[in-house]
Amino acid sequence: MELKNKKWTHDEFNAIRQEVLAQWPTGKDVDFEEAVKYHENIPAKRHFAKRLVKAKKNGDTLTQPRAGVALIDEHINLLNFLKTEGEADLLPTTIDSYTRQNQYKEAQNGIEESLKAGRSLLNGFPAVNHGVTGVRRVVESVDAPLQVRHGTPDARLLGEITIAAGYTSYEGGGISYNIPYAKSVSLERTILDWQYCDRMVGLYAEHGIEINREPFGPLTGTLVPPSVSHAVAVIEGILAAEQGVKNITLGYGQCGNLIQDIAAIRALEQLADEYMTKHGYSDCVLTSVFHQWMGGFPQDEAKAFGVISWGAAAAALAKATKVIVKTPHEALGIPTKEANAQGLRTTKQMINMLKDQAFPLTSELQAEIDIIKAETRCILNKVFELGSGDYAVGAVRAFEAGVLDVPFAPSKFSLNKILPARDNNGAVRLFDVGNLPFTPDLIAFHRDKMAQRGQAEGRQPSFQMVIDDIYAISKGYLVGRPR
Amino acid sequence: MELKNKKWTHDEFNAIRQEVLAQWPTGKDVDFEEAVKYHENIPAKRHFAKRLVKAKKNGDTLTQPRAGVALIDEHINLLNFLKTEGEADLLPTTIDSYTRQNQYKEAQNGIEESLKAGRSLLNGFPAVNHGVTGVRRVVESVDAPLQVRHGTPDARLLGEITIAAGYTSYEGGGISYNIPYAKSVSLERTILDWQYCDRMVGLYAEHGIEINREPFGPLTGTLVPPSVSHAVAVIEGILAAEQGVKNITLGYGQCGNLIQDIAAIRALEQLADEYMTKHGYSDCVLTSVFHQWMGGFPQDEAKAFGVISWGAAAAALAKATKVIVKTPHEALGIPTKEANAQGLRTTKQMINMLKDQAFPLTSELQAEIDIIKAETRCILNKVFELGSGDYAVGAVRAFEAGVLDVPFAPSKFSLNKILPARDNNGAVRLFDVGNLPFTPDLIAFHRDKMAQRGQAEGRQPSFQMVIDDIYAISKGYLVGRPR
Amino acid sequence: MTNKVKVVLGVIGADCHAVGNKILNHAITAAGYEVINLGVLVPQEEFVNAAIETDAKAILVASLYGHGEIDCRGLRDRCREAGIEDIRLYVGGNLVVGKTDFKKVEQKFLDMGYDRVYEPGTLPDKVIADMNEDLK
Amino acid sequence: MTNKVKVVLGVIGADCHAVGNKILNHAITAAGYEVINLGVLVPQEEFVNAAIETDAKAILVASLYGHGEIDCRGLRDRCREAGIEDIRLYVGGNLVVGKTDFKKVEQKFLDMGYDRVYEPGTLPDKVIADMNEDLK
Repeated sequence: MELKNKKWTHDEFNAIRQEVLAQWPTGKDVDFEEAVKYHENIPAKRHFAKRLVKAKKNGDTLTQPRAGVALIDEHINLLNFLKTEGEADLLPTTIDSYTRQNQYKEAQNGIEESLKAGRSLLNGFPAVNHGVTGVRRVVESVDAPLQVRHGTPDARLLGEITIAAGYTSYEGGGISYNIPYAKSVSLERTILDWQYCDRMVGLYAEHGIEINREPFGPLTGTLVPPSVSHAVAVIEGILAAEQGVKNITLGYGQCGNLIQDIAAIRALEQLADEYMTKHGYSDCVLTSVFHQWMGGFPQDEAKAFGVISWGAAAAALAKATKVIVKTPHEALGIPTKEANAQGLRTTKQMINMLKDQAFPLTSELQAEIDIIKAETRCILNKVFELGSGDYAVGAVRAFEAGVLDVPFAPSKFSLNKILPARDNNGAVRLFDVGNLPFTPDLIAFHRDKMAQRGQAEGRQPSFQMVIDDIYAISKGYLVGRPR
Repeated sequence: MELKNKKWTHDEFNAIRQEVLAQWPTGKDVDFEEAVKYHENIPAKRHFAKRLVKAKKNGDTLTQPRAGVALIDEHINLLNFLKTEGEADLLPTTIDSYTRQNQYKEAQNGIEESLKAGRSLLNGFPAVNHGVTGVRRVVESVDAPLQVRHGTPDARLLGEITIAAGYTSYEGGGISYNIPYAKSVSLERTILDWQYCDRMVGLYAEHGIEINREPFGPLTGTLVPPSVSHAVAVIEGILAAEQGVKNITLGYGQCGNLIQDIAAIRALEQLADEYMTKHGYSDCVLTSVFHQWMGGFPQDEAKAFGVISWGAAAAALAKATKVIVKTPHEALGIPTKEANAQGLRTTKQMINMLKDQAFPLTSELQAEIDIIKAETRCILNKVFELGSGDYAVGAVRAFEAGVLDVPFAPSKFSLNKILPARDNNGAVRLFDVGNLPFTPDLIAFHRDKMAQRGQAEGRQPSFQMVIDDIYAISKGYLVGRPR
Repeated sequence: MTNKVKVVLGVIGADCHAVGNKILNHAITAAGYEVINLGVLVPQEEFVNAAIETDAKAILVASLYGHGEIDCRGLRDRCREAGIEDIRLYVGGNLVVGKTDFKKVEQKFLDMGYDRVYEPGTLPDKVIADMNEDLK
Repeated sequence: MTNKVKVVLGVIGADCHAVGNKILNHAITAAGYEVINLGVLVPQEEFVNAAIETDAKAILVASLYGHGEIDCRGLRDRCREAGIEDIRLYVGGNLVVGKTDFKKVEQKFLDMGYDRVYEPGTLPDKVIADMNEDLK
């Protein structure tokens, strides 16, 4: 199938569907017609898209953790604990890493070893192995909107099974689940595979079932400048909408400077509205998600609570529709459910204390919004041009050319030429813009910002500055200055 | 002695000093000349005033806990723990409540019962009973600037002993340690007694020893509008400066709305500069202290971390010179040293992440600064007028007239006519301005703000609204709305 | 003359926490009781004298500052000596220094002769519900 | 031809955490080693093959995602079978799911045949210091 940003026909989709459902024995239990009926009976309070729309209307910021374990009953207990003890508004099912690489045999082995060990030896829930029936046990035992969160380049079978089982939201995208999550899978391949997922969601929409879709905003989660992740988010939003998705949440990972973070969420919402409308997808409902700090955390729990709180504050002041919450165990690996609930409660307290406080649109905030929008437009317009009017084709060519480039990405299809670092106020800038198609003004802006910091620290921007910035928050600072 | 705001002569001071030192047997060990020599050898890094001045110059916000136990060795261990494990910049010695009421016999009983019980049965360190020698063991065992923190209406003997023992900072004031800490002690009495303390500090200054003084900013810590506590702070600053104090820290307790809190610290610094200069005390060095939320806390520690973090963020963004830190045990009584250190580390992480982020002077922030300054000037100018040009006399008359009035004060000398409540954005306003000498514009401002909230909630401002606001943060919200 | 049930309210010892006292006063009054509010810094003697003078049915003791253990000891004996041994004694607040298992704290104060012991963070409604059960 | 000591670096299993890998690559190269960096998503076999081909002195295995216990088991045997049984094996990261006592985790990986085991949050300097001691 040739890659282009065009809605698949039913025939195109169905031809591939048979292959997909045959990838693992549990695939045969997916029955689309039955699944539509099943969804028709899911009440509004468990409906992800409806919950998001209500929150956006009320100006609320909803909380959502990450969580997943190998076995069904344990997973149900975990989610219910996070709902009651963590007061979570939205619940996830984080998928294990074997499933993300379509290694279902290894996942099966992980299930069996977990049964033997009496604790989860998988870092998530192997939904494909558990199949529609198993996943439905989760759906029917947890009274909250449920989303699949993963990092799966080819998430077609996972999507078929979990959506058929009653999940109402699905994370991922052809770029955002490739570049940070794969090493040598081509972008053509993943974009096509995610067109499949989006088309599947579009098919549910044609039958009156609204499933929320969420491209993964933070990408590598490591000093990603807002314009870089925004460009990817808008492209993935457009690709999803073209396949018929009607409810999309676009995301951004906290950088740490408050003004930049608030500006980023506002710019993302404005850009998404602008581009979706321009390309004819104005019937798509958009919401936003803010990810608390995705980089290294302090090992000390008290300090980790500080980092979590700052992310909660930024999310609330930016009025993001939801916030993905970290835990005080972040630096130490996968958290206990108690630590997960603590992170959620800290976040909830902060959000509730801040919900009545509007952050004023200051000239500094507006300037930052303008910069982010100008940069993102440079990238998006160049992608569109490279693709001769097609964002799917353009995205592939843009990554080849470094017009799209994600710092610290494992994928060999990301050029890895840009180098980000913080400016003197802690905002994430670029000391090497690589091949990003910025105007001379924007390039000068970044150069000046980096020079300003270099001067303050008496050193030239270098890779060491980047390393210092990467470790800074885990060592208790935002900016990695020489000490 | 007749109360007036005039520097005491040496004779006036010395006449009373003999009485004061005779109040408890340990008083006889105070030797001023020897104490001056002792202070001359205290290194700069343990010198409170010098540390504050350095922080102000560098734009740093220093952390300081509250802490005190009955016995000397335990107290030393506690302080050293907070320095090493809590990374505290400044250390306190919180005095027990019996000593605060000059009940030295009861304090002695508490020491003995604590010895027997093997744990502290006092809520602080009974410094008078331990005497100069005992207190010096603390001073010489703790390598950090040390301050006495208490709440003692008559703190003359406590001051003589702790300063002679080598403490370099002393909290309190004739208004701020009466109105929130006494029931029926007259203001004339406490202002005179605190003139004594200030004169003593002034005497040290005459001998080249700079002791930092800090009026207690938050007063009752319960919905105190900034202008009310600012008026008291400026008056106490002036009273201290008149007696020869050269290094003063003025304080403010977090209200919870970020714009109001930042505005409050900026207004406090500007007002203090203005009034001190106007009245001829421009040689006095001023710094500021921000108190994290002084009201009720959530019992849950994770939520308490959120409240602590928000206080740390406001302190850092306001660029206060220091912040007084709460602990995750706040709702449960006096914290363990571990919990105390956790609060400090959370705060330190937040301050370090925010230190490079300036909060822009927005029009909303300027408007709030203007309001606070206008209100405070109304009060201060009326106090000056009531005292016929004397702030000491004026303060007494102003409390009688309700021109100065502190909400929820235990003292019968506070008229208790004003009633504060939050507006629709969570800023603390007045729904009854009582006898505060505000202009019609300012009165209308408060009335409109309260009406706006009342409308949003569909109820009239009432005492129930105040109660709702008092419990709100402990229940997870800032504004106590009907739910 | 009122026929409302009377209760004595105050913060014991060297403790000057006034906010909770003012709120309790307001809430208990609103619940139909006559409150003799002694405010803060109240010695045991003053509680007992006020109870005798007003013929109160209960004494409500608060202690917020951690000295409760020392301050509250002996109040029941003092009531007995003054001839009001059947008066109800309520106590609440931060009764001890440090975070302690509340069950142990409660038992300690029950042993001292208090009828009801409240943990930190108790809301007025709970106290009033108990008063309605005990005193009406 | 270089006479630098060679080491193989990679993130094992289905794990795609690339940031630490890139930083370690940079830091170890700067410390004077020749790094054969296999990047993320590396199977055991690829580690062993790369070590044989380049005559590396050590294999540095990272696992950040919690599956370390399953992924790392058997690497020492595989080295032995391939005739490089004396090669140094380093392992570090978030090696197990959940917060666990590091001493126990370390012992488990030592028993599996690893020579050095690093806890979460270890900085490159520490690893390089050990390499200088073990490999030079």
